[in-house]
Amino acid sequence: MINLRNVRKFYGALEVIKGVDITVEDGEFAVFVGPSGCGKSTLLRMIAGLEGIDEGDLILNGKRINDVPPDKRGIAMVFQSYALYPHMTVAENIGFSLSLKKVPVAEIKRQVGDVAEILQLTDYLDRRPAALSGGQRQRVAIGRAIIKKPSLILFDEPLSNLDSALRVQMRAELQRLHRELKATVVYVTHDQVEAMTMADRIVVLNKGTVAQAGHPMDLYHSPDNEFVATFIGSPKMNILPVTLSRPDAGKLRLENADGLAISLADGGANVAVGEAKLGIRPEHLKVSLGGQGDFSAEVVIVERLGVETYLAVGSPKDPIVVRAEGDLSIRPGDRVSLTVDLSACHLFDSNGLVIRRPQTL
Amino acid sequence: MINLRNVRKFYGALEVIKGVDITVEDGEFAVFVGPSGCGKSTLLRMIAGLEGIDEGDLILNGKRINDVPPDKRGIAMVFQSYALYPHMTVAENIGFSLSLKKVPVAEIKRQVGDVAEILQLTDYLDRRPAALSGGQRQRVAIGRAIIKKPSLILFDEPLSNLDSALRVQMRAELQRLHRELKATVVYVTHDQVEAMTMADRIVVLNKGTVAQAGHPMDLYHSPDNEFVATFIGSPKMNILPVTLSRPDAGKLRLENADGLAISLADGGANVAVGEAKLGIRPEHLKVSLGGQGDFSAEVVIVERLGVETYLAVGSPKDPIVVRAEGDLSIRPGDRVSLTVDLSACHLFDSNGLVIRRPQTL
Amino acid sequence: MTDFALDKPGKSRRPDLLAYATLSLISAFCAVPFFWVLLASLDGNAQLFLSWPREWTLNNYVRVFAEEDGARWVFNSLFVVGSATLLVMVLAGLGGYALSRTRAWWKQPFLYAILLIRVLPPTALVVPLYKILLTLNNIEGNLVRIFVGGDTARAIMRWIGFIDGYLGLILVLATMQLPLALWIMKTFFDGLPRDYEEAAVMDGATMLQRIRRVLIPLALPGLAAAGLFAFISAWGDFLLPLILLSSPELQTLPLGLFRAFLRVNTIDYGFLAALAFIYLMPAVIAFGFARRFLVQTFSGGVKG
Amino acid sequence: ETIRIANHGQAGINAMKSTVARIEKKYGITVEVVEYPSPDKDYMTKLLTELGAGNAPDIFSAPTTAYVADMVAAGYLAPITAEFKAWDGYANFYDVAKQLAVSPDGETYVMPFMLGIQEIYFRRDVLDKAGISTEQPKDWADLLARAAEIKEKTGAYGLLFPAGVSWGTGAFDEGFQHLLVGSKTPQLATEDGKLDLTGEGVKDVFGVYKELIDKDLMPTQPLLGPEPWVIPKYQMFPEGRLAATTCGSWCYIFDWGRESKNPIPDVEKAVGTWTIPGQTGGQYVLANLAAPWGVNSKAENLELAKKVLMEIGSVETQVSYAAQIGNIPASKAAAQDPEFQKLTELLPIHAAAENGVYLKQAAGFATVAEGVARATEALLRKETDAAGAQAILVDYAREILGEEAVK
Amino acid sequence: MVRSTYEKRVARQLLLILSPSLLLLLAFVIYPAVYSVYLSFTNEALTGAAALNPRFVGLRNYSRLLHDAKFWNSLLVTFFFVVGSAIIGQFVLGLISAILLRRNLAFKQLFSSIILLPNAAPEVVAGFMWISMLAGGENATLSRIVMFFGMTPTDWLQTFPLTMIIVVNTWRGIATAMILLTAGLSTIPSEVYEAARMDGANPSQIFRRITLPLMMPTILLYMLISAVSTIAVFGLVYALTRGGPGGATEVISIYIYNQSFTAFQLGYGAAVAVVALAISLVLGIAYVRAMKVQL
Ligand SMILES: Nc1ncnc2c1ncn2[C@@H]1O[C@H](COP(=O)(O)OP(=O)(O)OP(=O)(O)O)[C@@H](O)[C@H]1O
Ligand SMILES: Nc1ncnc2c1ncn2[C@@H]1O[C@H](COP(=O)(O)OP(=O)(O)OP(=O)(O)O)[C@@H](O)[C@H]1O
Ligand SMILES: [Mg+2]
Ligand SMILES: [Mg+2]
Repeated sequence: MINLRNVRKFYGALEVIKGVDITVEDGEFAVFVGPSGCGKSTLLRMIAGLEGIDEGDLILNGKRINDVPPDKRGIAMVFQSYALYPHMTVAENIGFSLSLKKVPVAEIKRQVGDVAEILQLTDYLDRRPAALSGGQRQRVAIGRAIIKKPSLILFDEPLSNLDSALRVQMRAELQRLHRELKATVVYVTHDQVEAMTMADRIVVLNKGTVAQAGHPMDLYHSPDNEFVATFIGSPKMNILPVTLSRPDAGKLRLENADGLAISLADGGANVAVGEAKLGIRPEHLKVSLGGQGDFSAEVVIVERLGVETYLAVGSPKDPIVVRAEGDLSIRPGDRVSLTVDLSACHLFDSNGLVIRRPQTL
Repeated sequence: MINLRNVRKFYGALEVIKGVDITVEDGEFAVFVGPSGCGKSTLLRMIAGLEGIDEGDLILNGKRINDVPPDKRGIAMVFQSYALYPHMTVAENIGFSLSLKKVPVAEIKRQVGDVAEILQLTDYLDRRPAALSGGQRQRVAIGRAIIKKPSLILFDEPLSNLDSALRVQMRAELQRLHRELKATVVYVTHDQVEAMTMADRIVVLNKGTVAQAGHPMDLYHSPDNEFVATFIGSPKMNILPVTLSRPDAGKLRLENADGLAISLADGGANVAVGEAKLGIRPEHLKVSLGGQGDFSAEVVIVERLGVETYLAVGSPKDPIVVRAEGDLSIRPGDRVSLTVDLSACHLFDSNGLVIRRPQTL
Repeated sequence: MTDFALDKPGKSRRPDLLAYATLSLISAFCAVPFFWVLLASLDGNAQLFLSWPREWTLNNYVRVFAEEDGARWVFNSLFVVGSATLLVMVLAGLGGYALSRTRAWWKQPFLYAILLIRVLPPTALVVPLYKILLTLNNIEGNLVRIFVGGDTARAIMRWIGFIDGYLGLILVLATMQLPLALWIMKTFFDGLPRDYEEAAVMDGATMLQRIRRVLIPLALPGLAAAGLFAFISAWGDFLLPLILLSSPELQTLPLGLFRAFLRVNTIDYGFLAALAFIYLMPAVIAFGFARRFLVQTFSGGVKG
Repeated sequence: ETIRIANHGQAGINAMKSTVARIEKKYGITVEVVEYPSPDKDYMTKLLTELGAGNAPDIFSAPTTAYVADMVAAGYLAPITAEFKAWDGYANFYDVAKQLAVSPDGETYVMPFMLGIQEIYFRRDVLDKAGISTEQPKDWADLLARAAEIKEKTGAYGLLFPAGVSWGTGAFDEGFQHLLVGSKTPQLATEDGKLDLTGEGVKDVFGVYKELIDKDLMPTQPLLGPEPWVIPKYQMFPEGRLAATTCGSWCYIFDWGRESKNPIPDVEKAVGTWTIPGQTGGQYVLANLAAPWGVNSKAENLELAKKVLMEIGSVETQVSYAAQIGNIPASKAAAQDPEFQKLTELLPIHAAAENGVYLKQAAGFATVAEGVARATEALLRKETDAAGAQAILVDYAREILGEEAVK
Repeated sequence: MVRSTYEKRVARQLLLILSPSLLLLLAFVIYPAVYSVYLSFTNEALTGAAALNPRFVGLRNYSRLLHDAKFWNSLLVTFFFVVGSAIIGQFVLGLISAILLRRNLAFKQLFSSIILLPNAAPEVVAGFMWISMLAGGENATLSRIVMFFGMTPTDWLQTFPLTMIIVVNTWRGIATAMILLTAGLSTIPSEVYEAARMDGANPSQIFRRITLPLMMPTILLYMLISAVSTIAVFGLVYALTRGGPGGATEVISIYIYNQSFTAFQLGYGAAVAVVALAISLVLGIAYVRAMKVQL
């Protein structure tokens, strides 16, 4: 188990990690996501020991390891660029850490063999990294990590150099490995699809703080704030500025400039009236060409993918995105009616904090 | 209108473009897709005039332009890396081609202003490229292209350097521009989502030849061959090796090792029996936990994205991918039944050429 | 100016002709001076001036080795310059790495310093340099003499002495090449991702292990380039060996050349040219070997 | 015990071989010969650096007398007056040699075992053929007239005096001072050890150069190149394109004689010699110390080093040097040496050394030599006249030696 | 700024591995240089009375320097030498070679090998070769070439001494210039050239408006490095002309040598070296500042 307690990091005067608390349980696959520059790599490198921790505690299995040198922490790391040693064969790359410890050659060979078996690299042991495909290289990088039998493996955007097809395949492979090795994994990415599909626990970071942490589906279904709501889910959640009013006691009214007007039962919660934001995921808007809906808008862009169709409706500069199943033959310029699936909406206050989900209001 | 007639290109003895015929109509948005190394860039650069044409004709608006130098072809090009001149401001970058023609400074300024207006770059005209974001840089690159009022604009993977969020946004922007400028566009990418969402016409290239050309939905629904079938659509189409037999006249039987067994009416077409391949897109497999189906398989991976769930079933090494709507709570190890949507399947012979779609058999 | 490595449609060959003509001129400029050495060294009756040998002979070369201590000079030169080069590569490899990775305050001043040190003409340093070397040599000599006596001590000092010993010359030659080599290596390491080192750190490698097992193999092109420049420059140096060496056993090629200068009253150009040619070869060969590393190394950009 | 000897130039090393063996045997010591680079400048660079640092060999030579006084002033040389005078070879030395070895302070610091004696060598055959007198010229004017006549009648250059910077100390040693001793102000060193370079004689000597150069009697182009002696002496003179030149006693042997690469057939007949006439008459045979040897004042075993030096002064060594280099032994006794008698070309010159004159030495002569080289270089380049050349010399000496050292 | 123990250890280790280089430079370059500064305040000489009893003479060497026309001459000669060979000669020929050799020409390897050759020639050998090229009037190789084209030969080292050493040093340095500039050129993506061609730029416009400005950082740094190394060139000039004729090629390093080893005036020679170093330092720093050269 790894604990970060109120961890901070400064670059000069710039605070890049601003008091972060994170816990990752044994065997968990934890993913740190967040936009570029939010401090994911920094956090990971602090855990690895490659960056010093300026404040707070880093606790691995109950022991504070702030000042333990990287190689003594029992942590392995897989780099974004893989950082395979180009002058060593696959076997040498994997066995490098053992050879540093002067483990006998035969023993290294055996262990490398075992690891290669797991990673299906047995046929490539004598090759140099330059002669491997992207996916194979990554497996070597992982092999180099797991041969140390670490209690924790860190990954820093390990898939971002791969093309999308390979990325999908490697995602599956990583999950398989995680299951087989039963190792704790901390995985950094800025790709939310990766996060969603792989994580037992997602930690969403924003500007050096934790925006929300939890199970992927919790984040998807119950984001704590607008940041997480828009960050998780693709295409991202539409955020509509709305005005909240309470025309009658026990009733809440939700309106916007485009003619959207929804009444809700006010379940007694003390919701402040005034400016607010309504979050609706593209998949929670039903579209119809002629029929009735909560509001209507003009289609500006149609993206037909065959299996589904994305529509951008409303103003061209800041459109609302709608996702529809199947291959619709709507064209730009058409006017469509949209129905909001109220049960799946989110309401945020002007600071972006969730108010409570409308269906429970 | 641009025509390529039996165009060939050799690098030394290596033939990289093997007799390609392509037509792009005026005002069309044509996308060349294909895997890496298939010759997309080469083709584009031949059109631009940056590479010589070894054989065949290149015809622009009825005129053979094989030997016209690049700047005289009236074609503009946007490069993958944008290739902005780092030592010039945005205004200088955009106006460079005019300044080479000794257009008066005031006139350059006016035209650059107009272009910047269209591209929303007016505020950045005095910056150097290094001080721009990825999206802005791209707009500058486009500005540099359109100021020449070209009859044809070429794009070589213009989005591949951007992160995925920006990519989505720029896609929309490019389409908007295309509509506004009414220019003919040839756009190269290896990303099929880009191709699908932007193209009026897709040209799928494979190893220096045209695998298929047509409207995106045609390619999606009626691929000519296995290559196009698997290349278009994401996640890609599952290809199952099957054995075709004709147990009774007028009947075709389709079987595989996993217990799949489907009978089809043989619509009189002369389908050869024996080995064949059945192509089923992930979205055309219906999954159920207990119920009956065409065949059943064990789930190896579950990817839950909230709005949809991907399952990998069957052998871990070469699984069949299934796409299911919504958030299923199936776990790895579960056994599921799968039903094939026959009407959306494709049958390929052992050379990968489409046999005819099963529903029409 | 001409065109840029682009395949041009409409294949005009004229710019190519111009390019060949220009390159041929430059090459001729570069190559012509070498003809004299080559021809004169094979000429039984060589003069200072270029002439087609009337009698071709290898005799000049034979004499370098038979009549003179040519083999010894070659060995000494190779040994001294080779060791200095090796030392430069080691030190510059380590130092360049430190310079590239450090964030300490002394980084910039140090870089300026090693750049400007190169302004100092060696002639201005020779006398003080000689004095400090002599001091070191005397201290060392006394130490050695405590343990071993007379002739043994002298034999030892021939190897490790600072004056009239291999060590001193090696160290000084190496030092003179260090600034440029440090610069090259620093630039090279700047272009080498830190990921490799960090991966090695995670693998438990100490700083030395990291350098020896990961960085040096990765830095080989840079080291080759730095070593090449050091070798060629040290190889061509004659002032330092001239001042520092006396014993005949230690003489190097340039000194042999100086010695051959006035054999009797006349200058024996054939002999001189043969010696010059022998002197020339190792540097040329070194260039041949390391050439491909050069551009690779400097392509990281000459900037830091 | 070991004595270290600095030597340079293959000929010099060969000449010392038997001496070294003899010394080793006689004193039961090891003599280590350290070979220094040949060009004089490089030799001095190294030797002086070592002397300055106190690390030089025990015994070494100065490439020319001009360096000696300065080395004495710097305290590099050990005085050998007593040992030299007590040595049994002393008595046989020519007076001029003994006097040349005496430094301004009255002590002797170097072993004056070889003399360099220069004369004008001329192509008798060429002159005879052209009907030009081969008589000894009476004075400078006669000499110059003869040169002009040669030029006029044969088209060959009439006379060469070494000049220019690239000839090194030769411009002074092999030309300038030979004329100077016959001029109106025949000495440079004053009584108080200062240098007097402003004398009329100095200007007049430059005047001779000036005239030779201006009238194109002397080849100037080769002198401005590297190794300036090569073309005039080894090519033009044998070919007859240069009819007269100063040269040392070695010329009959090495430059054009039996040891030469480009010999003149029957050289002793074809080439005659004149002594250098005085400005207004007289004949001057200026003797010079050729590469005199001295003892390092910091030598570990001074006594031994001095003994070794005396060995170098022996007749045997002198003759060996004469045979190898063509200089003249300073000992009269050499005339009786059978080996020396074989060197027939040198015998008359050796005899003539009896009448040798010399230039009194003073500190700063090395500077004067360089100054003369620079001044004659300017003349070669036709940039100045005689007075200007003298000014160059005076300025250079002042600049280097300081106002106080130059009168 | 807080720093972890690990980071501190790394910083210490880095200093440690730099220290051997530092030590050597201190002992064999910096210390002699400082000692030279000390010498410049004395009348230390290699021979003569001053060698026996060197005296402290204060600023006398420096005041003498001010009135020493030869010193100013040598500064001027050095300036022309550096500008002529490093800034113009090597640079122009190096740039032309670098640009031409980027093209796919036959014999590319051969050309580049030949151009690299002079750099491999030791100074002494280079000296011999060029003496044979230049000295000896009509016999010189260059004279013969010139005569072949019907022009009148001359004694090159006498008639154009400074030009000739500039030519020779140019010859020697083309290789370095070519290597550095090739490297600089290779950092310019070919797409930029292609974009310029699409924009209609002709080759000379591409060179002036794209290549040259983009190469500027490389060029500026190259010029700094090559100027600095050219100031210290000694052996080549020494072998060719020893500073002559009449001081026409007496560059600063030769002048220092002549003062120290021909006139044997160590103190004065040191003063010259100190002033030369100071001038280079000031010019160097001014250049770095003005041109914003990235070290
Ligand atoms: N060495 C450094 N000095 C100063 N600031 C730094 C340094 N390294 C990182 N930063 C800053 O710290 C912040 C966090 O950087 P970090 O690399 O952790 O981001 P990230 O989340 O990994 O981003 P990405 O997804 O782009 O990799 C950034 O704003 C970055 O600019
Ligand atoms: N200059 C060249 N010399 C030899 N072969 C080349 C050259 N340029 C390209 N090729 C080869 O031509 C083929 C087509 O290259 P091209 O760049 O057109 O591919 P692409 O489809 O653009 O690939 P990518 O998606 O990776 O950009 C490749 O196999 C490539 O290796
Ligand atoms: Mg990161
Ligand atoms: Mg491409």
